[in-house]
Formats: sequence, C-alpha cells, structure tokens
Amino acid sequence: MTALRAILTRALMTAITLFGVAVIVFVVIRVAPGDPIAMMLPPGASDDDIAHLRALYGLDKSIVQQFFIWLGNVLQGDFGTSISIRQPVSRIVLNRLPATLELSLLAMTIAVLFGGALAFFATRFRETPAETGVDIINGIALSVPDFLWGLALILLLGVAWPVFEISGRISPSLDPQFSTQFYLLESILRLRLDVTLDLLDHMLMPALALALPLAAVIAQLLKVSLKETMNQDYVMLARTKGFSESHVISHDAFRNALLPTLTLTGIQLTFLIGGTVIIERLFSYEGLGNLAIDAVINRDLPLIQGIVLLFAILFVGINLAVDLLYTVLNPRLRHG
Amino acid sequence: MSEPLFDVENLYVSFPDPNHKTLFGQMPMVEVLHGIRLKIEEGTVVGLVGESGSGKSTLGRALVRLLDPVSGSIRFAGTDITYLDENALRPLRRDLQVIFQDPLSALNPRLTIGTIIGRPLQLHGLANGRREALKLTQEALEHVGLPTAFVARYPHELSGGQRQRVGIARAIATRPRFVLADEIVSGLDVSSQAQILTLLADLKKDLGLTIVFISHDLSVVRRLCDQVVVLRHGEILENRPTGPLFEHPEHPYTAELKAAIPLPEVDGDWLNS
Amino acid sequence: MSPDKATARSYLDIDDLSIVLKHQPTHRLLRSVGLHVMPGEVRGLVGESGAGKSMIGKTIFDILPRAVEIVEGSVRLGDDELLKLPQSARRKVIARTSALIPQDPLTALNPVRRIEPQITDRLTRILGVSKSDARERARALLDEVHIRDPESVLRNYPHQLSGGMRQRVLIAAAFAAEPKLIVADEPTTALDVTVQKQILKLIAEMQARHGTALLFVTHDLGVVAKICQNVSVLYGGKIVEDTEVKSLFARPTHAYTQALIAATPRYDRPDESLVPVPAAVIEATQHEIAAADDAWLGARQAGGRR
Amino acid sequence: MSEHARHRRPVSWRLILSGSWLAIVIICAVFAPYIAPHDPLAQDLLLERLPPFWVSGAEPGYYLGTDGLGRDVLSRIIYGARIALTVAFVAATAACLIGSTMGLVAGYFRGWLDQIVSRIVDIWMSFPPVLFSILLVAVIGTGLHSVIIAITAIDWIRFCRVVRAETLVQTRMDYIDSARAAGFSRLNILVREVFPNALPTIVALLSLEMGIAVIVEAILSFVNLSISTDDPTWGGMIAEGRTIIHFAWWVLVFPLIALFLTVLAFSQFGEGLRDRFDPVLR
Repeated sequence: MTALRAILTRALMTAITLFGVAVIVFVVIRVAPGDPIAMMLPPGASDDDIAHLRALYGLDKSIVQQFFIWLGNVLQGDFGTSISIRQPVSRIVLNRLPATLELSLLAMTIAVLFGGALAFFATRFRETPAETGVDIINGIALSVPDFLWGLALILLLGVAWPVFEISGRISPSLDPQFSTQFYLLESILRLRLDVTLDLLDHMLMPALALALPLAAVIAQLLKVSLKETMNQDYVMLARTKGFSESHVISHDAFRNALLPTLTLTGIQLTFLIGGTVIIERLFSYEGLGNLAIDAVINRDLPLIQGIVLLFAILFVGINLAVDLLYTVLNPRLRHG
Repeated sequence: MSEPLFDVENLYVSFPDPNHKTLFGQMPMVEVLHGIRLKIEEGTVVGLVGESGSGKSTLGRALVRLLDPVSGSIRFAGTDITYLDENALRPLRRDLQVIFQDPLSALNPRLTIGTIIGRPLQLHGLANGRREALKLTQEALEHVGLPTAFVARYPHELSGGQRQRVGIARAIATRPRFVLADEIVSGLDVSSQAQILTLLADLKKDLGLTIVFISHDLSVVRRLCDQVVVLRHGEILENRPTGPLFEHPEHPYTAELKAAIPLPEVDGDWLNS
Repeated sequence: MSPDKATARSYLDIDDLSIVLKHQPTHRLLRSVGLHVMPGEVRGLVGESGAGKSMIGKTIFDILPRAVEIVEGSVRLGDDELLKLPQSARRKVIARTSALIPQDPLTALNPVRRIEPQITDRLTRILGVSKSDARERARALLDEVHIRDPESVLRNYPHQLSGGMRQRVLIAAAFAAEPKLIVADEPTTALDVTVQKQILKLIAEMQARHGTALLFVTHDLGVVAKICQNVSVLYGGKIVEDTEVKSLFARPTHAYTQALIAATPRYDRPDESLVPVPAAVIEATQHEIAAADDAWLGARQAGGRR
Repeated sequence: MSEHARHRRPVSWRLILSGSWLAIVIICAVFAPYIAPHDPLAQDLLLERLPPFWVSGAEPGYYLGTDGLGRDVLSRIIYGARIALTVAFVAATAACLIGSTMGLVAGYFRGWLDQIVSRIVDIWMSFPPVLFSILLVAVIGTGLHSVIIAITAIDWIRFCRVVRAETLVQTRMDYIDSARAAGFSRLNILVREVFPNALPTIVALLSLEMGIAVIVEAILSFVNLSISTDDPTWGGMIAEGRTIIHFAWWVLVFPLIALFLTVLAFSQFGEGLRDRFDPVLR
C-alpha cells in the first residue's frame, strides 16, 4: 500500500517534471527572435509562399494551440520535421543517439572503475600520505571541468605525443556497413576488432575528459562515506571477529557506503551526459550533442526541441533508475 | 497560590507519521499524547519520567508551545496559550524557558556565547543596547559558575558540562518564571551530572523557579523534584509527591521502573527479582 | 575445559600497559595499567568518559586507532602474548578466543546484512565451520538468548528488530564461537531501564552457563554492584582501585572512588547521593597521576641511557 | 581541548597561492591597457603565427607569439581577463543571490513553497546545462549581457539545491527550537540563526561558481556565441587555436593555461576561505 503510493507519487512528479520541461522548451524557442521561415526560403519569396509554409508548420495558430498540437504530436512520437536537414526529427535524433550513449557509457565505466579504485585505495591507506595524494588528485580533477580536460588531452595525447585521434567517431577509410548505429557494440559482436580499435582510438580521449571529473566525484564521495562507515560500530565488531582490513572494507563497509554515494552519482551522471554536448563539439564526434549545437546555430527549432526533450527524458530516466537501485540495495526500504 | 502556574486539561498531541510520506492529501497522524491532565504549582519542581516513546518530551514541548496541540487546553499563569500564535506568544516567552538535552545541538555553532545569551535579552527589552546585554550575560554566566570571558567563545570550544551550563545560563538570563529541563543530564558523566543537578537546585532556590524536569532515570528525579509524573504510551499513570511515590508506588509500572534501577549496593537477588 | 585448572590462573592478563599519542610520546593515555580476569570471573571496569575504558577494550581486540601506540606492557590471552605476535596471528588468536558485546545495539549490526551471517560469519569464514552447522548453531544460540521464532529472526534485517532484540542477537553472536573471554562494552547504556535489567540478567546467565571470563566495561556503579564480582576503577588512564565489589561499596579506599560512589544517584538515600565530586579530590588524584608519570618518565629515560 | 581550539591555524598555502593568481588576473583585467604590450586587435599578416620567445623564429616583443591574424597572444590573454572576470563576478553573484534566497526560503519554510521550488529544480536539472546556455544565448542574442543572463538563469539552481539541503540540516538542530523558545520570529531565526550557518557553504560555492562562469563563457565563445568574434576572449582564442593546433600550438596552450589556473584558483580560494574563516572549523 505504502509502496504503491510511493510509486504513484514518484510517477506523478516525473510527469510534472517532463511537462514543465516541454513547456519551457516550447516557450524559450517561440520567443526566439528571427523568423525560421524566412531563413528557409530564398530571398524574394512571395508572401503567399511564406503564409503557405507558416500553415504547413502550424505557425499561424495561437501559441497555446501550437503548444498542445506540438505536445500531442510529441506524445505520438512525432517530433516534427527538421528545417535544416528536412527529415523527421525522430529519425535524425535516434540515428545520432547511439553514438552519444556509447561515449557516455564508456566514460561512466572509466569513471566508476577509476573512482572506485581510488576510494578503496585511500580508505585502505587512510591517514597516510597515500590518502593525502588521492585528495590532491581529486581536488584538481574536481575543480577542472571536462571541457578543459578535453583540451589538455588533445594537446598531450593528440598533438605533443600523438597516441589517439583527435576528431571524428570513426576513420573515414573504414566503412563498417553495420546495421545499427551502436558501432562499438556491433563491432565487438561481429568480432570486427579492427573497427573496435579504431572506434576506441577516437573515443578514449573524449571519454576520459568526461570521466575525470565524475571519477573524482565518485572517489571523493565514496571515500568520505567509506571512512565514515569504517568508524561504525558494526565495522569495529567485524574487526574484532578477526577479519582483515580489506575484507572489512569490501564486505562490511562497502554496501553501506555505496548508498549515499549512489544518490549523488545519479545527478553526476546526468552532468556527464550533459557534458557530451561540448566534448563532442571539441572532438568533432558525430553524436547528439554536436548535432544540437549545429541545430542551435542553424535555428532549426523542431530539431532543437527534439534533442532537448530527448536529453530531458534520458535524465529523468536515469534519476528514476537510481532511485530504483537505491530501493533495491537498501533493505530498510525493501522490507518496511 | 490560588491558581496553578500550569493547568493542562485533556491535552491531545499528534505527529504526522514519518513512515507515510506523501505529496498529496492528509498525512496519516500518530497520536502521541492522549488526554493529559496536569497541574503545576508555582515554585515546584515536577519530574516527568518515562521510558523512550512515553511522550514525556512531547508533553514538555507542548507546555512551552514548541509544538501545536490537537485539542485540549494549556493555561499558563491564567492565560490560555493552547492555540496562541508566534506573535501572541512572544511576550510570554521570557517566562517560558527551555534547557535542551544536547547542548551541542542547542547552541548555534556559529554564534558566540555572548550573542546566544544576549540577543534574547534585547528582544524582550530586558537590556537596552549591547553593553547592557553583555553585562547581564556575564552575570548569568557567573550565576552558573562559568568565567565571564566565555562570552567571546564558540560552543565547540567548551566541554560538555560547560556547554550545558551555558544552556542553563541562557534559560535563566531572562529571569523566567518557568524552565523546562529536557533530559539535561543524560549525556553527562556521573560527576558532571551531580554538579548540574546541584546547580539547578540552587537556582531554583535563588530565583524561585518553577521547573519541569524530564528524565528517563527515576533515581535522578528523587533528589530534585517535589512531584513526579510517570508516563507511559502518552498517558499519565501516576502523579504524586516524590516521597510517597517512591515509598509506595501505586501503579505497578512505577514499581517495575523503580525495581529495575540497579542501586549501587551488592544484592545477589536483584537480577532474579 | 577443566574448571579446577582454569581457576588457578587468569585468562586475560594485562600488565604495565602504557599507551601514548604518537605525536606526543610523553603524554600517556593509559598509565601502566594492570588488569586480570579469571575464567568464570565477571570483572567490572569502571570509569567516566575519557578515563580510557574503551582504550583497554581496543587494545585487547587490536583495533587501536592509528594515532596512538603501545609503548610498554604485555597483553596475554591464555598462553599467547599478543604484543609479540605478528598481526595476522594475533587477529587469529583473538578471533578464536575472544568476543565483544558492543555498546549500542542500534549501530552495531550492519543495516544491509541479514541477521544470520552476522552471527555466523566468524564461524564460517574464520574458523572453517560448514554453513549448515553454523546455521544450526545460530538457531541454538537464539534459543539460548530467549528469542522466539529464531528461524524468521535469522532471515530478518536489523531494522526489523527492537533494540532489546538486537542486543540479544549481539550477545548470541558473541557466544557463537565459545570464546574464553568476553568484553562487554557498556552493553546496556543505550537501553531503557526495564530492558537493561533483562539484558543484564541474560548476560549473567550466559556467562555462568559457559564459564566465560567476562570483562564488563561501564560507567554505572549500580550495574557493577549487580553483575560483577571484582572491579577495577579507572581514572585518567590509571587503575586507582582494584578490589572485590563487596569491599568497593563497603570500604572504598581511594578518595576518587569514594567521591564517585557519593555522586551516584540513589532513590533510597536522596540526601546522601548526587554529591558533586569535590575539586580537592580531583586535584589530589591528578597530582598522584602526575607523580606516577614523572617516575615513569624518569625510569624510561634511565632505561634508555643504559 | 578548548585551549587547542583557540590556537591560530597555520598559514593556508591553498589560500595564498589561489589568492595570488586571482590577484594577478584582476590586476591584468583592470590595468589591461597599461600592461598589454600590444593592441589586442591589431592584425599584422606579416607577423602571423609567430612562436613564443624561447622558440627559434620568435620576434622580440611578442613574448607568447601571435595568432593566425598576427595578433599578440599575450595582449589578447590580458584583455581576455576583462570579459572573463566581468562574467565571473556579475553572473556568479546574481546566481548566488537568487539561488541562495530560494534555497533558504524553501528549506526553512518547507510546505507548498518547497514543493514548488523543488519541482522547478527538477525541471531545470533535466536540461543539459551547456546545451541550455547555448540555446538561451542563441535565443536572446549574443553579447555580454546575454552571456551573464544565461549563466545566471541556469546556475542559480546550483545554489538553490546546496543551500536548501544545508538549511534542511540546520532546521533539524535544537538551536532552532531554542530560538523559537526565546521568542524570535521565523524570519529573524532564518536571517540570524540559520543564515550564518549556511554562509560558509554559500561563500565556498560562490567562489566555485565564479570559476564555472569563466568556463561557461569560454565554452560559449568556443562555439562562437559569446561576445563579438573580434573581442579577445579566452574561449575564442581556444577555438581558433583548436583549428590551427598542428601549426601553432601556442595559440591554444596559453589561453588554456590561463583558464585552467583561474578555474582552479577560484575553487581552491573558496575552500580555503571556508577553512580559514568558519568559526566551527577554525
């Protein structure tokens, strides 16, 4: 009963959030100066042509009407037609989404592994110079954002010591002829390891740039939380039972420390995905973010709306997933 | 002594149930106090005793109107304060003071002791300007046996016993008629506990205070209180003068509580009684 | 175990134990502490906060904080001199022979683990008992501590049990490996008085049945009077009195002990209890400690020169 | 213990180092015309892509080299500090004022007010912040004002979230009840009891936010949406440097270092301030 109530409340709040997002996206773009119709037509087009196009895109109706027509279409999966590319927005966006998802997942994996290892290491050797070292590295990684890490990596591993590719998603000479846009996944499944390596060659630097701040956040939160947990009575009790320090950390402290870290990591993960926008631009990586900036520069309203909405849905979904995971990991919530 | 200082009639208090947090509609309520009746005479010390969950702290907080009762009435010095709002209560506040259980939490960590004790004095017009507030603050500190130089200190710079004395100094600085002492010795060592209780007894004598002393420990109450109220599950089981209550507990629960206290003397049968 | 032989000698022997802060090696937190508990004996360790009670417990279990170090002394469990063993061997000895009943039952159980592994993990993971045997043992132990329906409690998480129940579970866990020594660290301080009495009774009952040596750490002289045979009084890291409980209350010898007894509240003699500890007593005791420190430092410096 | 607590803390290197760098940047920004060796806008195609002074082929007087249009890199960095700091101070302060007020009020009064603020925060958190700011600037037009408005409109949420959480923690403390028992009004308690406890967090966050504002301005310049392209901005220089990275690395490296140090300094300065001046930590 309580559980059902909690789920319904959560669902309703999610709906309110998404509706708010839709309203804001719509309003922000409608108040934009500059007439998108004018930009689509050659100079010297007649008023009739303009009126015709206006009607075609529904721009002649009142703004509230336009909003609900648009929202109705969106709910049916119709995000409109891109003005600059002249294809359905949903098709363009879904075509680009896999590239961004693969990049984000790679970055997240790196961040979790790095951050988790650092936190474990710092906790195992707490109150020694090793912990201070981890703190300093964390402090720097935390206060410098992904954009700067990206530039630094380009200079170091792209130019000064060219190990990785600095632009694109895949070398133009390689034409993998894949059936999906999940290149990395598909190349591994098809055992086309040459493609896998080429993809990683392009993806590692942007992924690292995205991962560094998140890794620092995870390391920091998890370390604080682990150290706090290590002072708890049940951990002390485990030590008196004869368990080694590493065993105590991994068996008794880790899951408890994970819970507070997890809630904050959800938000941090959305920051990471948000960071793909500028990182993709920086590395000329053909993902959703790069497309979004092009769309803004071209004033392609339907496309911008589609992309921003997709990001919002993704973010809301991540937060839901984190809440769910939290419930699963916390017996207090599972067994009321 | 025609009228009691406090006259509580049929008091009910409920809290929203924290286990049922929702966005909409009425939150389910848990009733904590069920129909409390209590009279407190001016100049007495009344002990509120009970185990965890008995509602003793809730009753205390309702008396000084830190929370809102659901029904019933609380009369303080002839005034019905049950449903008074913040503004209407303000003039009464100088007479309704509280000493809290955990002085570290009850003293604002980023204000000096001087500010913590002095500001309420200015609010109630007991001191004109900072200089006079400082003087009264120093007097209050001296009264509780602390050096006057403490006005410049922050709470975290003091020991547990010292912080609790600051809490007491703040409560008596406004020269109130009534002080609520909520488990004020339960976090302290035996030796600090004895000091604080002696101090409280002295202050009561000097200032003619009326005190409600909340405690989970019957034996602490014995020395200080004139009257003891035993609570369980939000109801008063027994309310009598201290001596008779200890000598002949009327309610079996009071007897059980008393019997559960381990006296510092060897008694082989106690564990099995 | 043959009780005749065992009573001949104490099981826990702490001698001349001195612990200092690493960055301040002349400041002692424990001052040449000597403490002995025989098999079957219940010894109280009494002191106020900061006296060093928990430091002694932490030394026995080898979980001292990193900021302190043992500079002198010996800690023996049976025939094993702990301070001479390498850490892994030391922890093994401790795991086999000793157990702790912690202070706060609300925080001493891991909230994300079920009850069963928290009782049995020492058996299965350290002592190599099979899982099914360990479960059988856990069920029997829960019976022993008077928990009804042990089956379902084993499957529960800590938050599903009351404070008193959790303390019972912790007592069961402490007795799981038939330890020779149990240290109970203020096990009833966090409980209501009526529950405290039940738990004290349970601890006494378990101790008597298993013939364990029990070191009962507390600040409450009342509890000492009811459960201990002998008592050590700690002030400022120094044992100021070591005696039978009977004579502690009949004829306390040290002025601090006398003052502590007088400060303890008692409902039967309101006017003689709750007497604040006189400043002169504190001063004299601190003086005594300073003198002992000087002697100790002198001896160490002399020893260092030799 | 209390005696120890009153000892002065040792000198904070974190505060000194970060403070010194920020002082240098501020001096550069204020006195740019007197410090910069060249006109930052002066193009000279004969002097294009000169390397910095220690590399062979350098021209005396152009210490950090020139860019693709022959403009002096050092002078452009010095002038770039003006825009970076203007954005940092104005946008961060505005975001701080709006966000902290909302956070304090929502966390302290709770109820429906908190519900509304929390929903707005949820909605804001559903946008990728960089894309949101690019979108906003594209909508309201480029220019310094738009950049500041965009950053304020997006980053007030950061203050709101953190300050609200801190306020919620503080309202659970007994000192709130003791202030109520003393008779202080709710507003008085918020301003004089809760606010001093949230202040160290707010100050640290404000400093951090200044660094973030500098970065966002650089990102907007990088995608060509900030100030007019001629004006020297660090982000604009980085954007140009990125395109000619294989021919003239210095065009990218030096503004990047300036940006890097400034961002790091702002975040460390905030932390250092908190360590130094919070009475509870002191």
